[in-house]
Amino acid sequence: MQRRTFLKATAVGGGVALGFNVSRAEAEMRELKIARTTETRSICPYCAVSCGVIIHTLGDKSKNVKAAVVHVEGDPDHPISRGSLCPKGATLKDDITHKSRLVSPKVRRPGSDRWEDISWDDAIAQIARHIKDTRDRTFVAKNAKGQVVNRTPGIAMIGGCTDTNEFNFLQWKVVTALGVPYRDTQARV
Amino acid sequence: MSATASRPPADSAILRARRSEDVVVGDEIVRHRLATRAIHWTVALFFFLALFSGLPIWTPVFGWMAHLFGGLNVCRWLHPWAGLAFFVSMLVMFVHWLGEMRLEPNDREWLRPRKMIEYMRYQGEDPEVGKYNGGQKLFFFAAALGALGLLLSGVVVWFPLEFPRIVRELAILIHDVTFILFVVAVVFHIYLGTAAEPGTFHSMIRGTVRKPWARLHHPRWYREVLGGKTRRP
Amino acid sequence: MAAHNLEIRRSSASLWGGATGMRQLPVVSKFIDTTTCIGCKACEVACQEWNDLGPVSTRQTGTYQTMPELDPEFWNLIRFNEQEFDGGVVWLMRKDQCMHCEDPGCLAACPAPGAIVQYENGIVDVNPEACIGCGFCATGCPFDVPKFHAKTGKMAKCTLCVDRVESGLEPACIKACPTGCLQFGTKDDMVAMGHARVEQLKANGFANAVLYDPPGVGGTGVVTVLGHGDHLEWYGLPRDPRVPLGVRFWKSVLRPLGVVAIFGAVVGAIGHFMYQGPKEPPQTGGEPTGGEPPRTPRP
Amino acid sequence: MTNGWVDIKNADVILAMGGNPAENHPVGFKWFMEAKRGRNAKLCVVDPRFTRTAAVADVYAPIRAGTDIAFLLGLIRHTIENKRYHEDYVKIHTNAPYVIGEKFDFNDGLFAGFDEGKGEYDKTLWGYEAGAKGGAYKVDPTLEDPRCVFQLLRKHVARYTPEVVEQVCGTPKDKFLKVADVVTSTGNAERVGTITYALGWTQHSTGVQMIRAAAMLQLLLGNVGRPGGGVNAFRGHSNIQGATDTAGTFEILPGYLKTPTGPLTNLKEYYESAIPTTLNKQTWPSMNYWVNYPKFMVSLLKAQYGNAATKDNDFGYQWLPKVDGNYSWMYIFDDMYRGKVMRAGAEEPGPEALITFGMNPVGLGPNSKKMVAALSKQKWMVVVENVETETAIFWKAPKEYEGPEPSQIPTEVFLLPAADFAEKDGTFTNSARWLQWKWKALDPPGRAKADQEILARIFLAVRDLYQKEGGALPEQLTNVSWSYTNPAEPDLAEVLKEMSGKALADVHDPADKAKVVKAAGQQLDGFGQLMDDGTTLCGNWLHSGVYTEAGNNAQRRSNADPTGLGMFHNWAFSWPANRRIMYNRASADANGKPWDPKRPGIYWNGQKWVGDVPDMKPDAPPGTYGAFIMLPEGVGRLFSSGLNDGPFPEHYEAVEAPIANPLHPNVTSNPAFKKFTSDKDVYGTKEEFPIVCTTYRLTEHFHYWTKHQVGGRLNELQPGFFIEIPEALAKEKGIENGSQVRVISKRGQIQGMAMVTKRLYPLKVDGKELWQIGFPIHWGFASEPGHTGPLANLLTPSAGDPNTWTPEYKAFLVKLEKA
Repeated sequence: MQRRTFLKATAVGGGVALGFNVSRAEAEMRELKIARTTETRSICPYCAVSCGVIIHTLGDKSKNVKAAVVHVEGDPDHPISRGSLCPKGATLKDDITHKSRLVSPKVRRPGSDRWEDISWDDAIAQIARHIKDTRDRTFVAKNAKGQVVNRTPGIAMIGGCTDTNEFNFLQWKVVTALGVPYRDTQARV
Repeated sequence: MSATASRPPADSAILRARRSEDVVVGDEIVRHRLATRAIHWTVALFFFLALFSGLPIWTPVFGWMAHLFGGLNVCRWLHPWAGLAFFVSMLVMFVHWLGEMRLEPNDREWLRPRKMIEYMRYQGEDPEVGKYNGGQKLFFFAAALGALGLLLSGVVVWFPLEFPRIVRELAILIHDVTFILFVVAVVFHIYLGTAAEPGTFHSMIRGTVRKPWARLHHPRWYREVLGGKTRRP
Repeated sequence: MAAHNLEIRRSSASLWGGATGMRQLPVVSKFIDTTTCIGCKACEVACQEWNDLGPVSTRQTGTYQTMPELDPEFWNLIRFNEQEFDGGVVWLMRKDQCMHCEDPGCLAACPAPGAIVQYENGIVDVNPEACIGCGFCATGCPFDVPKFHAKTGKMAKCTLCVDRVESGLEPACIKACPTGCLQFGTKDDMVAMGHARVEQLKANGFANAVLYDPPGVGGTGVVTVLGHGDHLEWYGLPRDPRVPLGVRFWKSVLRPLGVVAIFGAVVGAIGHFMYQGPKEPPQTGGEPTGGEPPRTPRP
Repeated sequence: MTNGWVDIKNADVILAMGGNPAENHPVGFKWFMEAKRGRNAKLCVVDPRFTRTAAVADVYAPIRAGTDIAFLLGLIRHTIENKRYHEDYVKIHTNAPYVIGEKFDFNDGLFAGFDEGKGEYDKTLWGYEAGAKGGAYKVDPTLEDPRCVFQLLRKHVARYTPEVVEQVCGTPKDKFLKVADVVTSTGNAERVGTITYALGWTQHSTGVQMIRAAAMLQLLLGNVGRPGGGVNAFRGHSNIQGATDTAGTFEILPGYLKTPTGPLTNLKEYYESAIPTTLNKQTWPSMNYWVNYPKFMVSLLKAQYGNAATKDNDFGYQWLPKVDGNYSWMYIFDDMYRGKVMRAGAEEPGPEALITFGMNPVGLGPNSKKMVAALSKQKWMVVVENVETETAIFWKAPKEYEGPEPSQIPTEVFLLPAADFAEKDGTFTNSARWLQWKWKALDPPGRAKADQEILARIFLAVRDLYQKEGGALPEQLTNVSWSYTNPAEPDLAEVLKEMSGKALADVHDPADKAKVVKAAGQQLDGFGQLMDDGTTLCGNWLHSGVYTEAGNNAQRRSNADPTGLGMFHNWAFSWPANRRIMYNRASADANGKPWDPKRPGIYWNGQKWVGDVPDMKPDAPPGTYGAFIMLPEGVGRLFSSGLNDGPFPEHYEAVEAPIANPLHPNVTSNPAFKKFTSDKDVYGTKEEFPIVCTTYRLTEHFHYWTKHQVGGRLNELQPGFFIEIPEALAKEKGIENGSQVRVISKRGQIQGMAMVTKRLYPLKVDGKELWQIGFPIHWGFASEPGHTGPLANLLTPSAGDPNTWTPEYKAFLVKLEKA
């Protein structure tokens, strides 16, 4: 990654300059907060301009480091965004780190007015059971005209516009595997 | 107390001076009782606190003074509080002394520069000078007015962001001008009260003056005290 | 707080200017083209994020503007203004931040040595180590930029991302700007770019387009292209900003005079004493009869 | 987008209409400003509001929400009547010379073939006139035949004079003429103009025809296919383009192949229905690229069913679910709400469960009360999200949403924590069709997981159940190819390889059968190598070539731009075939010379087409094929029988119409529009609700997403909901800026802070003064505390376009009062 090298070079250059006046510089300079962070290239998850962003994380990806986002800014190499970002892109750090991120699976039981915690294994097992029950119950092998249609009208599946192409393809595979005809994305609305 | 009783006679004047003024005790006259002196020195203390914490903010020439208090940041914090305390003690002093500071007709002479020059040249003495001469009274009122000016402008400077720009600019100007005049006046006040007029400093320390001093500087007061006309218990 | 690649050109409350070195650096400047600004506020949050400012508490009051004024935790504010013009409306947005004046009023007013510095490249910065939070800089600033931070007791304002600039990067706001209405470079380049844009605007019917680089403060480290230069008030810009006369007066006249006056008083007193001596009563004792004038010792 | 973001800098004129790009795509908007600065381009903005885009425009014209077709047809009329069209272009690259059959006509707001009962057109009446020779079609190169498309169009738009535009749109005539003058200045070889739009066109009951009108205008001006030209849709979500390309919607399979319907019982019937017949075999024959359809389809079926797909079993075609009727957004929730629906003549159940990945239907669907009511009838629901959205907590929606008490809601809701964009890798496809890889920066927080892992685990668990227990058609699941190294956590690079396509057996050169182009197991170079015999596998033919033997092309990062036109062929991968400008053959004239030598898209160098990746057979000399290779005519359609509501656009009022249609009062709204009829679907009249209302986004927030960020800076920039009200209307109603007002539609009411503004003003429409107000979406009842607000969609109707079934969010009727 070219930019990272560049920044390292800057840091080293700075260190040389620092040699002349170590005490003052150490005590007084405003340190560049991304001088030694790890840079990862990414794409902004908001609109479809798809600006390039660089995510600066804590540490150098060593085994003993838990990466955390220090800073996010535009990727100057990106031909469309050329380093710039809109206010949403400029606050991507908030999007990754904000306190209302969901961190564990939850379930709301029928008639309940609250969430309960649930393990991943239980959640997956219960969802799979629901899918099978609904599919088996509502499956239409042939329509009223006797044509083979093999569809599951009991389930609707939506989403994908904020996720990768690869996820979307997997989603299409699963939707098709389940015979779900009701599917849609943000593209419609 | 035996220790007190065994002191030389001069001490009796000092003892008397703790409570009352304008009385003759032996060779001495009590000029400033303890309360007066305490008030005066309180004012002086806060004045110097404000002065020395303000000077380094005022100009880097006096920047070294900031170290007396632990740095400029401390000065920034201390100066307004010291100033406020200075003003409050000044107010007390003002009330305390106001009765004795009434301007009399001959005091108005002091408003003329010629009079001041004569005074400094030890000329044109006026036999009708009472306990305080016109210069002292003027200084008293000027100091009170100056303290008020410093307070008002000081409050603006203290909380600069609460006031409109023009007020802030004026306040800094007023604070500076007032302060410069004040300091010049205080320099002369100190000089006159110490080196220039021996005995004066003593009066503000121990409360008493010798009779010749009184006769020299405040002849009418001297006559009145001796004549028992003026007495403050 | 000299950033290590940057020499200081001028420092507040220093008798001789406070320059720290001889390196000559090109003066840098921001360029703002209000005619291509869409008020998206990317610069606002890029500044917030880079400088780790905030959170600030805002509320909807019926405007697109984030808050009424700059804030110690908000150094970069787009000012929105709707005006009727030529039978329609114009919606003007101007990025408000420290202008990094060539002749900074804040620095002139600042009483704390080194609390406000101007680097060789023209950046005007507040050094929180030295700042005493007196707010004089706010009085000195003709653009009303420095703000007092209650939590730190220091003044705060745009640093022109001096930490980035001295590392060879551009300020965060400039980098973020999506439309390119913000640019960064040497002052000479930015002024040239500004004049070129003004010419283009004039050719396109903006007869009153101007480049705002007010000479009263020696020019600014932020040059601004305005489509309606005849209505500076629409942008919230002063017509002829200067370091306030009061600041100039008390800094350049009153204070030296005051120092002279104070020392003069002391010297005067000493001189008087040397010339005149103390005023003392005659050494002859005894009760005076009263009424007769005291004798004055004569030299 | 037909072109790219950076390409906008090549435009001389930009018409931004049906969108507010400065607000919604600020970084893309950079290239608008670059055009203005760099080539003194003129930006025209036509919008109901004086927007952020208008603030930097050269020309702004106000317009009544929903009347864009009248404006655009006015521009087309201006173009034709003032001879400002690019005649050479129109003659070779459009169907202007084609003669239309006698059955087509247009009377009093209705095209031929309207069936009142069904509310549908018989589109077969809109065909071309057959030519003298069989299989060919009649054309008049002089454009003078009264039945040729050009003359029919001229007649059709003749009504849209500047005066009528003013009467319908409320746009003052001088403003309209200013825009017309600037926009039509590009109808020649020397100048190019682009038109950009977004949901301001899509989200109308006439949305598709608005876009069509723009495309027609661009064809007439000769701007399609040229650098700096095109019709550019600015898409709103990071991968909304990719999700569409990858068949996120019910009617398509990946790569815009058609979802099979009930009557198409085998592949043969399916092909017959899906592949258009080549129309133009005479001059400029069409490549009709869809003749390759079977290659794409079989390769897709091989990706889905692997070895289970064989030639003998139609490659598993029978396992694909077939549709009967409509399963799109508004139908999903209508069917869910009603619980049943008629399909192929019999009743079928509606959905009883919803699985949603990163989507918040309660927030974004029209008619929020109906959304909540529909979800309250489900048996179960799975919400995979970053945050607790309105959808996740629909069961505790505030009382104004009129949902049942939680105790009365039987839905079991699973809320699964998903990774954010930075916490997983993979590609997004941007609006310009670039697939760009992003790298993973850090792990998801807490126990959150990447979406693909959640999806895979659910799928594997269901498949296990079927393998163990059997059930309804288990083969539909068990035959699915899921051959990832780690099936529970598929590596997205492996998935991208599968989408890009590989050889299952040796692929031979069609010209030289002995030559092996790709050995079995190798990644294919592009869709040109796909086979219809089951020897290739490809998850999406459009993506073919993104992952070749050379590696992952979505990761390419060279921003070299030798042409200076902003194409960047070595940056990432652009579908199809790394082409950067669609229809780029139209950037050159009949001889293959670029219209503008300074801005060539492609040109013929004597042996082949060079420049951009040609949208043409690379070695087919000029004159061999028409420029529009995907169309059976081979030329751009000024007249099209493909849409459900007319071969030409026509001005219709919104479903909730503020006035009777001035052009044909008997047919006020789009006769073919889709309108729902449940008890929750109610519509207001202009008498009761006299004000036109529109909804929009703000640049400071993203959809219903960023409001959740606790301590987020965007909530500082736009802290709360507001309603923009014209100054004069506010004065009339005594409304102060910053005071509370209520906006009421037939479906609900919302309260918010009034933002009184000069940027909206009354329009004189059909002789009367008409007010427009508007408010941003973004807020809802699930937000960072202190930043909640009403859902804009409490007021919007479930009614929409007859082609896309997109709801009409952008123009509906309300009344306004002080709160």
